Amino acid sequence: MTDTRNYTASEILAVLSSRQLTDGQVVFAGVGIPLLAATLAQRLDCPGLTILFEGGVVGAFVEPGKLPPSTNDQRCTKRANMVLGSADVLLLLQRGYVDVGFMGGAQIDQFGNLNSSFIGDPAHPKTRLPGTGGGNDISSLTNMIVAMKHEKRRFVEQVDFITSPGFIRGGRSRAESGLPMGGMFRVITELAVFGFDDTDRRIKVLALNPGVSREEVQDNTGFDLTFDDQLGTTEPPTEKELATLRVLDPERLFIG
Amino acid sequence: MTDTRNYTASEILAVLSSRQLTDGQVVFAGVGIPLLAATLAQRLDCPGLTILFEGGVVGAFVEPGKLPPSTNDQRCTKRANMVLGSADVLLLLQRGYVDVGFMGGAQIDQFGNLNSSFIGDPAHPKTRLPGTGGGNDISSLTNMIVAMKHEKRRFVEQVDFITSPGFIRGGRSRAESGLPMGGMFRVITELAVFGFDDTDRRIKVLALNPGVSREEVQDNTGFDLTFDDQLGTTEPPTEKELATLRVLDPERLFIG
Amino acid sequence: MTTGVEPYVQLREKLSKRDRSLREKVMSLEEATKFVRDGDTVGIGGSTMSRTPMALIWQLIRDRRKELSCSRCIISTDGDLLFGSGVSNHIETSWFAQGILWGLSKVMRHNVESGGARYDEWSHMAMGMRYRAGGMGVPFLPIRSMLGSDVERIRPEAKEIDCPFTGERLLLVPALNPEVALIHVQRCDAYGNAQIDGLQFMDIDLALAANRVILTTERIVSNDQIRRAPDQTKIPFFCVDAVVEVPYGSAPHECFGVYEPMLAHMDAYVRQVNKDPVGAMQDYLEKYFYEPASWNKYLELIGMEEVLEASRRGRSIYND
Amino acid sequence: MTTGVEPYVQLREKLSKRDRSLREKVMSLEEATKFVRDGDTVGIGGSTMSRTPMALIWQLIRDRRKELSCSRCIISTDGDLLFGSGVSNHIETSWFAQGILWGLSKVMRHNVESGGARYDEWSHMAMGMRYRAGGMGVPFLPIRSMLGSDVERIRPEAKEIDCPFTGERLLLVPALNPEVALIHVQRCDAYGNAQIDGLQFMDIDLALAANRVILTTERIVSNDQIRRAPDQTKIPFFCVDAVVEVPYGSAPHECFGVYEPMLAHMDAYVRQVNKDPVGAMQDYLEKYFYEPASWNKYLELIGMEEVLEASRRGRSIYND
Repeated sequence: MTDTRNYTASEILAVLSSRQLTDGQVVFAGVGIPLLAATLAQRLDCPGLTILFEGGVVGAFVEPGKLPPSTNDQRCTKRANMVLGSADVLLLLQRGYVDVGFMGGAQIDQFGNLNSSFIGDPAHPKTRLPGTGGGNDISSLTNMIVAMKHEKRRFVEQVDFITSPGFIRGGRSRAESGLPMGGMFRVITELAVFGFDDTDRRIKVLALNPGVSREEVQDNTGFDLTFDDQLGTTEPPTEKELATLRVLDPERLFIG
Repeated sequence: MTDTRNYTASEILAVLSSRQLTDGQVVFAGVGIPLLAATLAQRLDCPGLTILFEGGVVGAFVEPGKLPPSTNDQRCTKRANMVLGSADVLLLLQRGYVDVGFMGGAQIDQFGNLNSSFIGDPAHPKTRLPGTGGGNDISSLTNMIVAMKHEKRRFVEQVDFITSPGFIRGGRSRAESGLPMGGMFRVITELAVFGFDDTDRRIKVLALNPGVSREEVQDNTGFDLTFDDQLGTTEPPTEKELATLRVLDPERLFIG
Repeated sequence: MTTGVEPYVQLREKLSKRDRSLREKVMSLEEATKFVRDGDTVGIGGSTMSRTPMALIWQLIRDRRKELSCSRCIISTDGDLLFGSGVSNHIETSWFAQGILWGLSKVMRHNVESGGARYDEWSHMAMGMRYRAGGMGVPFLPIRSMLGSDVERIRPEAKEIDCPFTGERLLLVPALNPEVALIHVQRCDAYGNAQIDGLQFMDIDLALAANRVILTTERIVSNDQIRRAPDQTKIPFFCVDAVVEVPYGSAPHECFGVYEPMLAHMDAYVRQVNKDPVGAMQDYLEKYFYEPASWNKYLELIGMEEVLEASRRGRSIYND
Repeated sequence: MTTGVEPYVQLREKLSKRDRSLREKVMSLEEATKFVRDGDTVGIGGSTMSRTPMALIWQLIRDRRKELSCSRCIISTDGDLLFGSGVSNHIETSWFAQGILWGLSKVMRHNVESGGARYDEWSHMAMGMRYRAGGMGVPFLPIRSMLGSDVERIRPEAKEIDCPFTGERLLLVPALNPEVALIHVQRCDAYGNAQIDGLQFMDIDLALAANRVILTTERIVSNDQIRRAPDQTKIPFFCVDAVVEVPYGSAPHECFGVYEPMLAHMDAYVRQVNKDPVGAMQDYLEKYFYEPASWNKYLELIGMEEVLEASRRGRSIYND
């Protein structure tokens, strides 16, 4: 495959995210790209992937062309293994049945904290965003993969408001806040794949996406980035990945 | 009806207990006489009586001749309005949906405390009894009717062990123990009907059963009894009450 | 406004006064919403665009109720309509938007950013545990999320403790016992014994927690039918105060197994109110809420074509 | 023995190591009981004489497991057999007897009064909240019973607090996370997705709370059948480690909708062991537990007549 990109930003986001999942895992997926990416993984290399949705769905099997407009819609339940209360599906995370939480993000900072609540001062916000939903619970209780658009205003040094905790103020501050388990594992954007330093817990670039330079990532980020010593390049989406993805979302609701 | 008693001790126990219930009430009934008496009331004057069982049954309708051997058996559920988890049916009491708890008793004291756990010192018991079941929960959370055999060893000044709390040590001690709601309402035996003083919370005889003297009640009681100023006499079981009761328990499992 | 945790004795007092007897309670929408008073705390069943008790909200808006303090696990169009109509000035929830297809709610933004209304944010699980505590008759439940986040920081109503068993940090979330709950179900009997198919969201806890419950239902079935499968009953009759049969009672949202969301109507609605969250919202309310003579007339405005298409999709969940 | 509340990190560690993938796990009784180790805490599903996982207990007794610390909401014949066989020396429950038809358990009395075994008593709701806390991943839940009673006094494992919201007295009961749960259901698939008809008792909380779960089932159905009605699944496959198909797996107790208790066998059993809770119990175990070559041979000893009569009564719940 050459550098001639035959995919959209959302498509590479979905494909790269799906590759982060492993067969046999239990993954809690948010609506949009996470749902699509988890379903893509299930159709390709992870037939035994168990997908949970916030509405109260365990072991979902989303039908091609019938993507749900939210994870609280009946479409999420078709051919699922179990349907239960929506608080109860979140309690499964608290008990520890879930390996990976997988969500989108509106704004993220250097410690992987996510903001989906306020732009500006929460007391007099410039913009009141939708809020946490289950995001706070998921990111408090398990290992997280976040798939999001890469823009300077979305990648900031410190979020205006920690809706879903990453590593809080870095170091051991997450555990000291009462969150001994989980934390940010990967952030996937259309430009790069990110991990977090084991000690100071700051974000770092693990791999650049095909045709993307260090400068391009840095230019689209609101703080100074660290690049991993073994900085890699991600494999571009394969024809099979793209074809499967497009069958799942024929109306291009989420893949743009 | 004359004094020629045409009923057993268990029969008058069941009949008098059933009369304590009011149409429209929600009653939580234990197995044996309580279940039978609640069902009798439902068949006679209280068609709108809602009966709950510990196994997780709401709005039961026990079939004649098919009395369940415990309140955790499937027979309790036939034609019920709802079946739910057994902790959840007890939580209905805690939330306050239940008007009356209705149980049998092995041993009772002057403050209406019930013992179904130990005879003798709990550390080295002479007899290890079955224990509380839901008894402690029911008597902690609602107004209680207790139906039991009247014997001196069962009516004691102070129980060896408070399994199901009545008024604890009398006065305000129940509320001060963290139980602000409910308490003993009536105790029914084959000899008499008992209530509790509003202030000191000691048991007192409200009415004697037909043909029973004060002395007979006192002789069968392990402490000095108080008799109500307006001491009455209970109406004997009617033919209709007895006939209906005997249809419910044709094998005389519980009516002796 | 939030009233804090209700003392146990007061909560029990309210419940003891409620008529919990087995009795028929079928009535009209107009009669049912009389159970809601100005200023009440109101819990809303369903989630996002699913089993929203839309007919009850429609009626409350027509009744021009005031200062309702509402809560829901996740709120969408119903939150817009409650704020936009002036019926509510306070909503407690975990997420407030139209859903990913339509983005932010401009109506919510306008009302909250202008200071005209409050949106108090809790995590989704915290909302669930608050209703559950309310339904259990306890003042709080412990959780392990929200800790360390700003969601916790702006909610002093929740309290951190060190666990007396393990020493671990925990958050205690306060019980939520709404004065009234509004819940839409697929079927119930005349007494209020309700069966819910598919996603139940937080409706069972909400029904047990509330001091009064109004049910709307796609259809009223016999008590005999309920009694033939009592393990399918999800809400017991004695926590229900009113039953209203309202086919398509969640329109334009979905009702599991009966209809999916009415997407064309939702599209048009969002386009309209996002242009002008005050004036265009008033026009929308005028046309769809205040003017129709009945709920069926409202459905007529949504249109036969759309209702039938949504039904076709809704029923298809059982085509297997 | 009771281990107290397990620290959260340790509980999560155990679960993270468990294979929770979608995989077939059908095996024999002999293989399934290998998931139980000497000294384990064991949670027992069902209640009293209903959906008792009797085949698993039968196999554990044949395996001559030792020092199991067992818990159940209400225990009956199974408790006798666990104490009488020496498999268990400690039971946590709310009630321990044969049921009202047969009175006190002389086997329990002998073992407890002689000091050979411990019966730790909790209220029924407390047992439920302990499993529920365990299933929720929190160290305790608050309740409003047991307070002021001697049941509380002899259970220092529970802790009183003054509510930080209301000042009310509450009892915090510690989470119970058994190492293994034994649960019998009407049907499940090869992965362990289980459907339970009728009374569910505390089985759902127990399954979520336990660190391992062994299911026996009247029949194994296809995963397709489960997926056609996912809202009927009560236990999700990922908390199940072993699935064994054992028709009449609760005999001589009942299984909702399939069979009622086998009363003649129960009568004979109680008469026998009450005469001599040691020697006669050994004779009973010898004849019914150790000697039969298989579970089906055990059923043969109970007898075709009795099994069919119990089935007739059991199925009659649906004759309406």
